[in-house]
Amino acid sequence: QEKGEVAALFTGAITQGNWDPPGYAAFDKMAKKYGFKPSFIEHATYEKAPALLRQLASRGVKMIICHSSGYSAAIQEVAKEFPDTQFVLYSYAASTGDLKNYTAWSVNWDEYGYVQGAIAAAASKSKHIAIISGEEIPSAKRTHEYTLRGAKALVPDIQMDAVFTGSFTDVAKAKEVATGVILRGADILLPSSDLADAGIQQAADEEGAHTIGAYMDQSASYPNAIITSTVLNFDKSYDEMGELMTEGKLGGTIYQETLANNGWTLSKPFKHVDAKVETAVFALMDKLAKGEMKPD
Amino acid sequence: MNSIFSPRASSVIARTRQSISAVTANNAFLVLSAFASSIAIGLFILSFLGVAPQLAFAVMFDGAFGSQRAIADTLVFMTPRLLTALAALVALRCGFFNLGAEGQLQLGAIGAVLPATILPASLGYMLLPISIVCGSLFGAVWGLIPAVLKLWRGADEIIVTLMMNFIAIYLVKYLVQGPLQPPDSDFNMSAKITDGAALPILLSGTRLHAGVVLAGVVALAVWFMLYHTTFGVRLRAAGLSPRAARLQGMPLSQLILSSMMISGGIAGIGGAVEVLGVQYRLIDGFSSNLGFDGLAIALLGSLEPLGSVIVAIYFGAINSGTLALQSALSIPAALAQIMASLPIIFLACIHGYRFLKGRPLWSSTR
Amino acid sequence: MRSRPFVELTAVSKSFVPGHPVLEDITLAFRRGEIHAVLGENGAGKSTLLNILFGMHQPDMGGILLDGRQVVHRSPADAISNRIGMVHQHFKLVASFTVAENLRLAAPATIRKTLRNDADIARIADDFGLPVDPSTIVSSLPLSLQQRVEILKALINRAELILFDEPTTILNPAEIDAFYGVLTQIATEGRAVVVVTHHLEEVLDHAQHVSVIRRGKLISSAPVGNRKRSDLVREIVGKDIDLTAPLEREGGAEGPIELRLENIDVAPTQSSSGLRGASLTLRSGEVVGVAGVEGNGQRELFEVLAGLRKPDSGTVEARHAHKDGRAFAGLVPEDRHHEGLVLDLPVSINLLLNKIGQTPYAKRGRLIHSRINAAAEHMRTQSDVRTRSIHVTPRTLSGGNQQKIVLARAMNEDAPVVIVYQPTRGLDVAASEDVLKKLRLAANAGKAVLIISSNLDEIIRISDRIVVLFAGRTVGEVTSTTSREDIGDLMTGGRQTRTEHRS
Amino acid sequence: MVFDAVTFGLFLASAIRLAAPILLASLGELVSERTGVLNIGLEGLMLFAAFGAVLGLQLTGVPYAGVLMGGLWGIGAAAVLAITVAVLRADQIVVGIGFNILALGLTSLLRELSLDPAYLVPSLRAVSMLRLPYLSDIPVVGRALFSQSPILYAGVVIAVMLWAVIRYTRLGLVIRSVGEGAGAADAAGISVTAVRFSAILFTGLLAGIAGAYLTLVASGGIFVDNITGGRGYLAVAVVIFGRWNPILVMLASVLFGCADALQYQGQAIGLSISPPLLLMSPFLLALIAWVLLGKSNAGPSEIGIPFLRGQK
Ligand SMILES: Nc1ncnc2c1ncn2[C@@H]1O[C@H](COP(=O)(O)OP(=O)(O)OP(=O)(O)O)[C@@H](O)[C@H]1O
Ligand SMILES: Nc1ncnc2c1ncn2[C@@H]1O[C@H](COP(=O)(O)OP(=O)(O)OP(=O)(O)O)[C@@H](O)[C@H]1O
Ligand SMILES: [Mg+2]
Ligand SMILES: [Mg+2]
Repeated sequence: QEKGEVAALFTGAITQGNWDPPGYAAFDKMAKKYGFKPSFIEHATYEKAPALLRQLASRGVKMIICHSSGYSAAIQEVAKEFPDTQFVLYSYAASTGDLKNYTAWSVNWDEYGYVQGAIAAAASKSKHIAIISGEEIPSAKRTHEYTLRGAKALVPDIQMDAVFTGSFTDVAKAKEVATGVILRGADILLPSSDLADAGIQQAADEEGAHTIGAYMDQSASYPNAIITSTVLNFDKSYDEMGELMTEGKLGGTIYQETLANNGWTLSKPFKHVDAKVETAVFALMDKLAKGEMKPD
Repeated sequence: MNSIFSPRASSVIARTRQSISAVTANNAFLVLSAFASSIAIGLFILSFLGVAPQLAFAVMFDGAFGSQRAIADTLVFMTPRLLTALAALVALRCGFFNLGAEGQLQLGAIGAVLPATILPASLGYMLLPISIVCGSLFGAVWGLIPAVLKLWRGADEIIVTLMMNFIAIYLVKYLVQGPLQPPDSDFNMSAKITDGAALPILLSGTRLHAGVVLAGVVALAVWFMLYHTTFGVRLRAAGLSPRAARLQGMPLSQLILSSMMISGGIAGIGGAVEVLGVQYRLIDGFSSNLGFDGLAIALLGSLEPLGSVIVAIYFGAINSGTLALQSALSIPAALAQIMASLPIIFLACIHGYRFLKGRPLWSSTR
Repeated sequence: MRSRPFVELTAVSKSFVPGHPVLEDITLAFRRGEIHAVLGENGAGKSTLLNILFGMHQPDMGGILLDGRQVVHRSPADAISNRIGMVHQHFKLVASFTVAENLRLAAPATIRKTLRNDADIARIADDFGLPVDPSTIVSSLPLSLQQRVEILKALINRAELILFDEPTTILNPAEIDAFYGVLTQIATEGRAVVVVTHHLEEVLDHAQHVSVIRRGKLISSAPVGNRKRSDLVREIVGKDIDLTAPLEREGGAEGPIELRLENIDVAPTQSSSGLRGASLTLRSGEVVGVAGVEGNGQRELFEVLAGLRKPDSGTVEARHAHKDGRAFAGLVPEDRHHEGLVLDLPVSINLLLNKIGQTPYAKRGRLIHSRINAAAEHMRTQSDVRTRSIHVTPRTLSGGNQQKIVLARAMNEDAPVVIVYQPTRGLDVAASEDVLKKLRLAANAGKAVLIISSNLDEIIRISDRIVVLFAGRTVGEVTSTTSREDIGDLMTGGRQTRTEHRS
Repeated sequence: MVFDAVTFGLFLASAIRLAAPILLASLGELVSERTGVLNIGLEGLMLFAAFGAVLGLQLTGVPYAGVLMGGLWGIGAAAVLAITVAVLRADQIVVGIGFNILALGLTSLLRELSLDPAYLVPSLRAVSMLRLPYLSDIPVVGRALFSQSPILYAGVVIAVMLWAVIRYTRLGLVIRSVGEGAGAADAAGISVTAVRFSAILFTGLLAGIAGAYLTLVASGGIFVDNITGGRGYLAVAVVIFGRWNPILVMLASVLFGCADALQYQGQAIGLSISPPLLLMSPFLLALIAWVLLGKSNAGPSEIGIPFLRGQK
């Protein structure tokens, strides 16, 4: 392991949900491939993040990857004290604050939202869809907005319910909320509340509505509900981190993860819907990828 | 008259007080063994998870006390907990069961972040005292509410303070999601505080901020207040025996109000210190149960400022030690929770058992 | 030969703290048909003895024989099933329950059936000669009736041995007579009765057997026969004390009026008549006794005098008053544990609780411990409070010593007035005598002393003037030379309209 | 969107479902508190049981076996509380706080050791709803009230039974006496320790079923860390709010459920109030109501106080 140590911080557990586990898997794969010694920290709350980052950096960890946008404040605070350590953030970052040792892989959530809105609108028979999120964080609010735009792009008179449950872990509440919106007429749900998504999937399953899986292909878990899943290409992003690190090229940049650069995609084939939905959506994605169209 | 003091508060103080009044070698041994056995159980679980206990202990100790940085971390984790413990202690010693340190701390954080982000940077280092005082005021007002409700409507303080914790937590959530969130934010948090408002770092290369000194000063002040001022004696008398205190003409309502104001104010300083010394902004979920930790610390520290300092250091060390475990050995964070909770339970049992066996000598004040 | 004992204690020893025995090698027998009195100083171990019989404490050595057979009482449940009942000094009743609920709670399964409805309970109570309304909430009953419920509990449980811990401290003279009537009745029905008391007359008048304990050791246990009061005192205290000698009165010159109450009204409550136009005056240099049956406004009178409550109407005039209007007076409240002392603060602070914020004990809000300690030490020596140090808490002191602290504080007050309420309740003979002497000396030295007590004897012994409180009114004022019977008559409303109902 | 009858029906159904775990837990807590034990550890009990229920489901595949396991885990966890609090006389609030932290850590650790990674657990209709014939066809409220989980119906029955038991039976008298005057109960030959011990176990059972409801009914068989999310604390508040009366406690938990449901329905129909403020509303509401209700909120007088024989 002469390449040194890399570490990753997760807000939850690497064995739970659909955000941390695939992230951890990609991280582990990357470390093995590039010969780093991997270590990771679960339940790294934002409160403790500065301390953790300092501990890792002062131990000589070469690269510290933070698997959530909420760590950016902590990185900006700590990175300047440890110029020899590379800090990396995955998810979303608006700026790296002129730091030479802070790099971000920022998913284009606008595009992401736009596409999932489009799928939902195209698939909806009742012209009524819903997005259910956990905590009301800036990226989620923005996603709501772009989801609605995407939906309207395909079905101008679509109705969209947007609900924040206030928790990324409360499965029961998410399920309750989902049941509520289904009974009010929504037939396509967009779960985006992390661990609590399980509740939304079940509600859809039980009430006969459909959903889109988030971040990874979840169709095996909820075959009756899921039309398709958005799949973040964690492997690609993490691999880039490893590569740039090895080459000493990390620093100061924000890499956008988009459809165009294969930063994320959709799982195929679509289920439970007409084939023309799939065609329409992929046509839209194509335009987005080619830059012929902007998500707004 | 008696109704503004809960018998359970008096009973808790009396029991906790009396068990310390006979601190013996034997007693100290039991307390130490509660901590030691908690660590031992933690290490046992680790060995079950395949980590050699010696290694784990070494990593943990190293992470808590092994270096300047480690000690600094321990102290930084200790600071807000010591402050909430002192807050709980002041209220309890006056017979008011304040379970609301959590909420008062949240308000303190709000109070500190407002001047620290809004006032002009030209105020320079004046911003720091302004922010701390403002945080402490917010906490004090939040602490006064349950006291006023109790005196005015006889509302049970346990339920009121519990509810107000939730209200405060959602208030912070609301603020960092809306009014206080700067436009280009990545997360639910306020803008960064102005440099002049930040607590100075005491030891460069560590995150040891001046808040720890502040906490120490508050602990000293609380101790002085309790044992060396008229107000302190009155407060203790009222807490232990409101009827006797009243008969000697002590103004009970005033005592309750002042002690809750002080209690809230101290918890508020706790929140301010977290904002001005650690997070540099108001951030959603910044307090992982600091308030309840504080209450437990105060009770385990026998409602004594010095005792609280010692127990708070243990809590700080467990936090930094298990953090080191996490970062060095990728041990689940759950272990920290287990190791922090066990001494609470063990110590409570020891206190209780000694009470049952009538050693030290006392029966309840009821 | 007398009957064989029902219950025996054989060589019982008990200590709570190793090396400090509370009871040493006590062997005692309790026979059916007998009232057995147990006497001793405060802290002698009387309550501990009863508690061991009732299973509240376990003896370290020795044991209990029941009809000659060895039994072990691990808990009150064991004692109850062995037909032992106990009426504790502080009643063991659920205050928020009705009388009926309390009786049902205590009754064993076999008997419970007969207690299903309140009417049955009322009938059973009547049959025992202890009538009480089963549907009343216990906390609203006067103490004497609560005690009746306790006795009923024991009787309904078919207790054959009933233990009473200081049962008469809360009763007035008439009630005491009635109480012993009940005890005698119970005993003659073939039960055994044990009574702990500090009042020797009761023993001489009503008990058949008397045992004396001093510092945990049995001094004597013999039939009362024609033993004399002074014999008992000597056995209890270990030396002679003359309890009948009048307390020396000096001066007697009429001092200025320190305190005047006029036409005070306080609304009645369930357990008290409140005050109705009560008036009295108090001059320096005199002791005024307020005699009366508890519940006739005593509590309210004390609270008004102490500034704890405002009267509904009427005036309180004090020659010396605090800034907040309270009369400037030293106070000895009725309940020393909860009102007199802060049991868990040091003796030194307790001694100076009333002055703690004043010069010279504090300066600009800051305590001056050296002065506090010096003054407290002085007071301790003066008042002969027996404690290891002024830094221990009063919780560990005996009742007599606790009372000395409360009294010392009240006297130390530069206040010209001392108001004491039931100052000797629960104190042993020597300690009571001590308290009375101190109060008399204070008056002799020029203070105005007001003593509210239901113990007529002590009032007669100490007072210059006696005011009787009945149904919230101050009825008649007499001197200490008035006969006991006449005052007793006043106390029960005898000279008032006889039709008026006792509250 | 108007708040029509259909919306109201949905709202009510939702409120009741959200109230169910709170109801069960608070009924359990009520019994403890009636014997003088303030069980802050309720949150931890629920959490342990929530985990146990899912483990039971994973082991047996039978939903009701999971519920049973939840109940048993609740009792088992409660036994720890009972030993510390009822036998060793440890301070109830301190132990409760410690216990909740312990539960958080231990369940998370146990989950990693023993549960299938949660994201692989398929959607299970763990415990299905019971649709009562005829009644559930009543317009507007029919489905809301009569198409719920059998566990909820059991909760309602338990509430009524508790009310009757506490009020009318010997057992109730004993429970109340221990909470109102432990010394008196002891002197009457009742074992305060045993009564409190059993009461805490009963609390464990109901908190266990509440935890099982949360995972097996409300979350479809999934356990995630801290899945109780403060419901235990809320249930403690509900008991006090419902003045230690099972019927009032039932109504109070529905009230909390309503406030909870309102905030989601409100968002869905586009009420433009910030979610945190809506989330805050049940607590604010409860606080205001509590203050307005005023003085007569004294609970069992022994609450929170460990029993010592011979104490004055
Ligand atoms: N629970 C206890 N723990 C420790 N010591 C005790 C306890 N109860 C009593 N004692 C000790 O036992 C001694 C005897 O107490 P006890 O209550 O039997 O006295 P008593 O004779 O009833 O006094 P009194 O006349 O004041 O009622 C006390 O002086 C005290 O030192
Ligand atoms: N735990 C204890 N440790 C030391 N002394 C005790 C303890 N409990 C009781 N005592 C002492 O035992 C003695 C007798 O106790 P008891 O309960 O009979 O009080 P008391 O003096 O009779 O008070 P009262 O009659 O007003 O209730 C008292 O002197 C009391 O101080
Ligand atoms: Mg006694
Ligand atoms: Mg006594």
